[in-house]
Amino acid sequence: MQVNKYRPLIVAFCCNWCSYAGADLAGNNRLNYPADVKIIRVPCSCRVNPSFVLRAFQRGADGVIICGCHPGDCHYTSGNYYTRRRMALLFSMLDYLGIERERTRLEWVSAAEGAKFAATMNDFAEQVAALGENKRLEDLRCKR
Amino acid sequence: MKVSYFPGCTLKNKAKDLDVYARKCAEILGVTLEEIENWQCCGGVFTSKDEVATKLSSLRALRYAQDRSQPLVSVCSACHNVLKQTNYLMQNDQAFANKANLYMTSNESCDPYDGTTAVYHYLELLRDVVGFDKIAEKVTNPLTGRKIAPYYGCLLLRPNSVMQMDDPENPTIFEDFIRALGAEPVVYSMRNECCGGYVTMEDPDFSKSKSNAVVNNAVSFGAECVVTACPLCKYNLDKNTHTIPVVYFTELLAEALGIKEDCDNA
Amino acid sequence: MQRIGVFVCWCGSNIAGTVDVQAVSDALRNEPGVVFSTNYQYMCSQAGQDIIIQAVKEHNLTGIVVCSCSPRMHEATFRKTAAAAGLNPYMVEIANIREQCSWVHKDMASGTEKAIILGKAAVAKVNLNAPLTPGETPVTKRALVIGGGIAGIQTALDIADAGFPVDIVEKNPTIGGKMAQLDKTFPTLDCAACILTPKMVDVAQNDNIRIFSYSEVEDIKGFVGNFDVKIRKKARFVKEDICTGCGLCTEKCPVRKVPNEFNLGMDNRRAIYIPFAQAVPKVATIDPDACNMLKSGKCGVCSKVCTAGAIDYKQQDEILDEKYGAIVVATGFNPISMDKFDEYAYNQSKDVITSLEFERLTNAAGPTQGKLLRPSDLKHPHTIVFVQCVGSRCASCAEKGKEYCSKICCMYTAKHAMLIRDKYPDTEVYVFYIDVRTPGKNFDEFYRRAVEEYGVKYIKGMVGKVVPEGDKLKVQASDLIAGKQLHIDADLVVLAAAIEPDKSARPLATMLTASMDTNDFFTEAHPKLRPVESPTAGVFLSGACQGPKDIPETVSQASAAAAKVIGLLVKDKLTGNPCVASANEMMCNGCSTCERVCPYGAITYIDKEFRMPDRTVATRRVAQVNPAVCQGCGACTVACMSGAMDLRGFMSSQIIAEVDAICK
Amino acid sequence: MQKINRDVLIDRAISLLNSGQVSSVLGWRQGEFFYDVTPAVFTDENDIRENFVWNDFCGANFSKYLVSKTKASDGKILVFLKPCDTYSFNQLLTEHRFDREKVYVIGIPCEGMVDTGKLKAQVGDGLVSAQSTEEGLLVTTLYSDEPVNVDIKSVLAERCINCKSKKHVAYDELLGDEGQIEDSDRFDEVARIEAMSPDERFAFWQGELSRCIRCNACRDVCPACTCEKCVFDNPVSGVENKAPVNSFEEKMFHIIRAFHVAGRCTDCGECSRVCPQNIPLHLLNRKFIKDINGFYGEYQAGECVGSRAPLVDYNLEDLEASDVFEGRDTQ
Amino acid sequence: MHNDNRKIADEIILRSGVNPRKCMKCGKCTATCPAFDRMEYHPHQFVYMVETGDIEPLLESKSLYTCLSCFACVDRCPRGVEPAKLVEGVRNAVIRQQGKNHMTADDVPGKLDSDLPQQAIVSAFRKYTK
Repeated sequence: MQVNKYRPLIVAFCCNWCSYAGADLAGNNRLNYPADVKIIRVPCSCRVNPSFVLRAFQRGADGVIICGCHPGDCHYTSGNYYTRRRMALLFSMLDYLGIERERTRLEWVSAAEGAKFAATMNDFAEQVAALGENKRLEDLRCKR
Repeated sequence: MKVSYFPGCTLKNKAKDLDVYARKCAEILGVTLEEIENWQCCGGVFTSKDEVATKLSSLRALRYAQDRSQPLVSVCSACHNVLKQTNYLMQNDQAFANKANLYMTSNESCDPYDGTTAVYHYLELLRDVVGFDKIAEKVTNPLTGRKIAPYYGCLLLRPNSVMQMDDPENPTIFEDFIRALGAEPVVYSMRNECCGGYVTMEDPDFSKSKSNAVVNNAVSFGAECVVTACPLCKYNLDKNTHTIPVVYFTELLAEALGIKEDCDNA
Repeated sequence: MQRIGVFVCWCGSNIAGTVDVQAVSDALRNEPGVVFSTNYQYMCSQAGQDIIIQAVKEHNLTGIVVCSCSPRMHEATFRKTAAAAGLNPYMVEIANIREQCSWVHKDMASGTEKAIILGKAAVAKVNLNAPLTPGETPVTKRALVIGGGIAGIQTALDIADAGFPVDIVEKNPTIGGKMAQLDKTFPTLDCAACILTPKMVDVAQNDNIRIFSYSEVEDIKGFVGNFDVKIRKKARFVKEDICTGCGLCTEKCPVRKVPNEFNLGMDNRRAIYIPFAQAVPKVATIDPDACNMLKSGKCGVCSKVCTAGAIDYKQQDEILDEKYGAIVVATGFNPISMDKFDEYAYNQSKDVITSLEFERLTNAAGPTQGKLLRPSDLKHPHTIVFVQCVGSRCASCAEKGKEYCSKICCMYTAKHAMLIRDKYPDTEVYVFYIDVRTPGKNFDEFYRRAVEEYGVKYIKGMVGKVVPEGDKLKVQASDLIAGKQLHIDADLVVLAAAIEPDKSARPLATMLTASMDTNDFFTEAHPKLRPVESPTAGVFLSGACQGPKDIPETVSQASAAAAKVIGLLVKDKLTGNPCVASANEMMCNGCSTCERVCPYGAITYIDKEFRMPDRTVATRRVAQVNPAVCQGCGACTVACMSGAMDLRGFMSSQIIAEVDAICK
Repeated sequence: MQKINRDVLIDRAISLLNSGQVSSVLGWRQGEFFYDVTPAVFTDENDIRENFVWNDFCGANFSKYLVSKTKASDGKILVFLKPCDTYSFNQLLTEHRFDREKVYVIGIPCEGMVDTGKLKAQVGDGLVSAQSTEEGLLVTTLYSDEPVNVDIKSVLAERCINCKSKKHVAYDELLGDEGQIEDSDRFDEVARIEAMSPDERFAFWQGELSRCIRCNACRDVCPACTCEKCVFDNPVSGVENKAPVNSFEEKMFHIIRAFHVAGRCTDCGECSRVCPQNIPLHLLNRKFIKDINGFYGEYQAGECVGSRAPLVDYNLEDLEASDVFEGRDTQ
Repeated sequence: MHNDNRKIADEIILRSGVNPRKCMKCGKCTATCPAFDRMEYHPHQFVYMVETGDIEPLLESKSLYTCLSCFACVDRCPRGVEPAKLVEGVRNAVIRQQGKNHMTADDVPGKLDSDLPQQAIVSAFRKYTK
């Protein structure tokens, strides 16, 4: 048995109206997911500036996940559509720089999807844990 | 304009006239039907998509047209239905397309079929490429005063998601065609109901009742003649009903264009 | 530097069972800015709140962190507590250590560790919090109701009765809508006109209500409390204020064969017409597409016969600019086109009709004066087949019809069937159904009466094909319970066509920036708790524009929408959400990027003069956020490349502080 | 060899200046060395005659200067724009960064500009002069007796080899012949990097970005970087932190900058041109452009004024972020 | 036995690409079916019986060979279930077994008449034999 198993640090940005409520529902239903996941509440996924994602990585996060309302369900009607474009381009760029693409994720979780929230976090935490510690994104200028 | 032409086995045999009229009329309308070399029978019906082998003859015809950058045209409703459904599968089911192309290219030195061939029924060719208005201009012997009931049957229209020829419940292509020839189309409800199809072999009485229902409905709307694009429909209607004549649409076209006699003598 | 108090809640054992609350309050005591930290069994209880108030006073706290349940649960509670203690309510942050910690993690060690981190993040954020005050905007005390059907009428009457002025914009020449076309209403069978027309008269006579009939909304600007609306009053070529509605012109007009839309084209009207006897306003309208005078200048009969001199062939469309505090959408529904369902031969036979056409056919004011005669030969039909669910409940992959249940068809079909059997007992009536849906007061009883007392033949199954032949309609259908295919020679077939939102709804939604679902029904702010409000503030929903509804439901929603409007209009000022965006003018490039992403049109630009360090004055284009319109999504903050745009309550620096605290 | 002659430019500039139609001229002036051509404002006829430069070293894109120059000047400014410069010009107009009425644009054709780094690599240091000839450049250096003939193609800047357009998208008047939008191979290099393994990609960028000395030249020259106050100089932006203990700003500078200009970058290539460390910064911007084209349809920033940039637009059917790697090799 | 039936049904669902769960039991397929009189099990029953795994009676039914493949049920189904494809799926499950061809070459001469188009013969062969 491994005692000091590596635990990743995961930052989850959740929109207030859907995903944060989905996370609350996961709690109400006592659906477990790793304590490695730390949630930051934002009004809408479109409030998440790509620089927040980079900031988290640079400060030592091993994975960053952004959760928003499903397309068409945004409380602000269109916020998640902007998020989708921003994150698609950011993730693609990180991949281009040689960063493991499994460290980032954008997921749509509704207020009714407590189970999906827990399942997503379990899956993502496992995926990030499998990669090990984030080294590359701590310094994108990559000073050797 | 040149198109790849898939005549199909019945048109080489029991329905020769359907073929002859189609070719001669096409010439007048500025379309050359280039018969596909070594075409193989389409199989008459399109069967389950888990079968690859039964789609290969259609696939070869589609690729033949692709090689020549031509649309693929057929006159027989059944051939058209099989070609169009195969094409749809090649365009929309990647797994099937890969498998089918593998079959085809492993035995023949050819490129895989890429799904780009446009498949037209001769009627669609007339509507979308030639244009019914242009046909109307070329009519020398307008069929004025004739009340003609188009019989679509099943194969031209269904399944609609694939065939996309016309509204499956409220089609107009045949009616517009008849109008272009100067005749009066008879719109009747049974025009898209089944004649009994190939089940006629096992159960002739059954197809008799189906065919009768179609023709009787047409007659009740005042039809003097029924036109069809399918040899099997023609057979069933002809054999089982004797009230009004049943003819191929190409025959009417030839008549209106004034070349029916030439064709009959050919 | 803030002076922060940390309050860790046990929530009984809900939190304390998996989180060492003492360890959490001890750990957070050492965070920057924290001057006080404690824990208590139920922080939300009065005793718990008293602890907070006490601590604020004793320790001169400027900020509060509560480690407790979700902010969605008690953020409002603790903000009130802060206010009670004399703090700005927005100096409170919640660390969610219940739903997002103790309830989802089983292990005390990791739960405690995470709770501490979440607490640190909240502390880091509060360190950057600033007091926020909601903005105030005045309210224009007038409402606009778009659509003059029973929904719009009821909403307008209720608003007007509360003392507020209200305008109805109706695109047709008269108000009344679909209900005016109906014969009887289920489940009571009272006549629609008898209950509707008095309400129409009430509208006309109410001093607080103005009717803009034959008018359409052309443009909407502004926001809750302050809408600017452009209304196009179409030229009806009749002076509304002079016309007495005597109807002489409509008798003398020589153009007789214009399909009468009120009777769904089943008879004709004149080129100058009054839709029906009880129309409101009861004034004539000239149909410019049919009128000889307007088309060719030759006629003028109506002008000659009008003793009041109301005819004005030169009348032009008029554009009105009006201001409103609230807008109610009541645009209603229409039956869908039957073109794609021609297996039922709607386009082939006059004797295949829709249920709405049937309403006119049985209405005493309809084309047959209420006698049940079939359209083709005006003979009495002896066998009538009703087909339910035509175009309702269709899967999207079937590529025709609508996915939803149209809701009203089961009941009106039972009504039609019952009325036929009542008046003409010699008539056979078949109803083909998939399910009979009768959830409503006295609804199932009504349907059972149709079956049991009136002998309507309900058959579980669908019609597959209708073939007109001779003077019969050959109906081929399934009877699933008997396991049979039925062949019925019918005289009349009635299709229960699915209903869909009126076509005017989509462009209207765009003007209102109100959201719609994929079927073009307006979306409600919350499907359960805010069913009559649009997510767009100040826009309310009434009737079938929000989803299929029968009359009682429509009227209830109409009154509910009115109540919401009244609740808005009684306020002199609106207080907004203070967590809105604002642009730092010194950094703003004036590039318009934020304006492009704002879903509410909350951002405008002004040219502003700035005094430069060298004492010169420079004019720059800068963004301005209207705090009454901004909903605080934050899309603009990310779109802004200069970082001038920030969101109060969720500032970039605050979120980054949380990130840093978590990742430390 | 530029197809249009310096005299044509000068004559037109002087006539506009003298007629009072413009009050100043934004053009090129020689810097410390002949190859070091810098942007300059001319207001005097004689100054233009003597010092206005137009040759194969006039790479600088003037669009950005209009932001400050139009503010500082009451009169109209004449500016000479090469085809690729006009895209930046339009992009700045889209973002309301200057008043179009205060600018008079003369579009001039461009045959591509020399990359001085490449030239030095070929003939060595100590460049003294370069004479444009039909075939290329006749270059003299301090250390060579004979002038060296250099094939112009071998020393053209990368952005000119992969020129995206020789057509002007904005001008008041054109001198010389108008060109066409080119069929460029500018994304080939991006595709080559994409085809690498993640480790190779990381190593590649580590090799490039670790040379950065944070001189800010790329930002300062970039026509998309005209913010009133740059986020990297703004303490409340969340990305600035100058105290370099664990500097987020330093480490994420290039990706943040690339994201800031994503969808707005016209691919003018100025960032790479001015980088003293020769970091191929344009490959970051081009990656965004390539992705945008692939994900959301072809979009060329600056092609027309007022177009909606892809990052402030959306489509209900846009691909999901998880689908961006679809069809690409998995790691 | 029950398990076998389920397996066969699942195989038919997989191969035909038809999802019988989409059915809302309205009976429009059966209402529209021109071959109703010749069928023991009707289109909606095919869908229901495959859905529930009650497959044996279907495998033995002559209804398999009376479907005209007219596709009216496919186009008129409000839920996009495609019953005709399911009928074909069941038929294929039968005729693909050894010795289960519904028609052989020997049967053909007896069914011919001088006008019968080739199309009918090849179609019947495609439908009735493996």
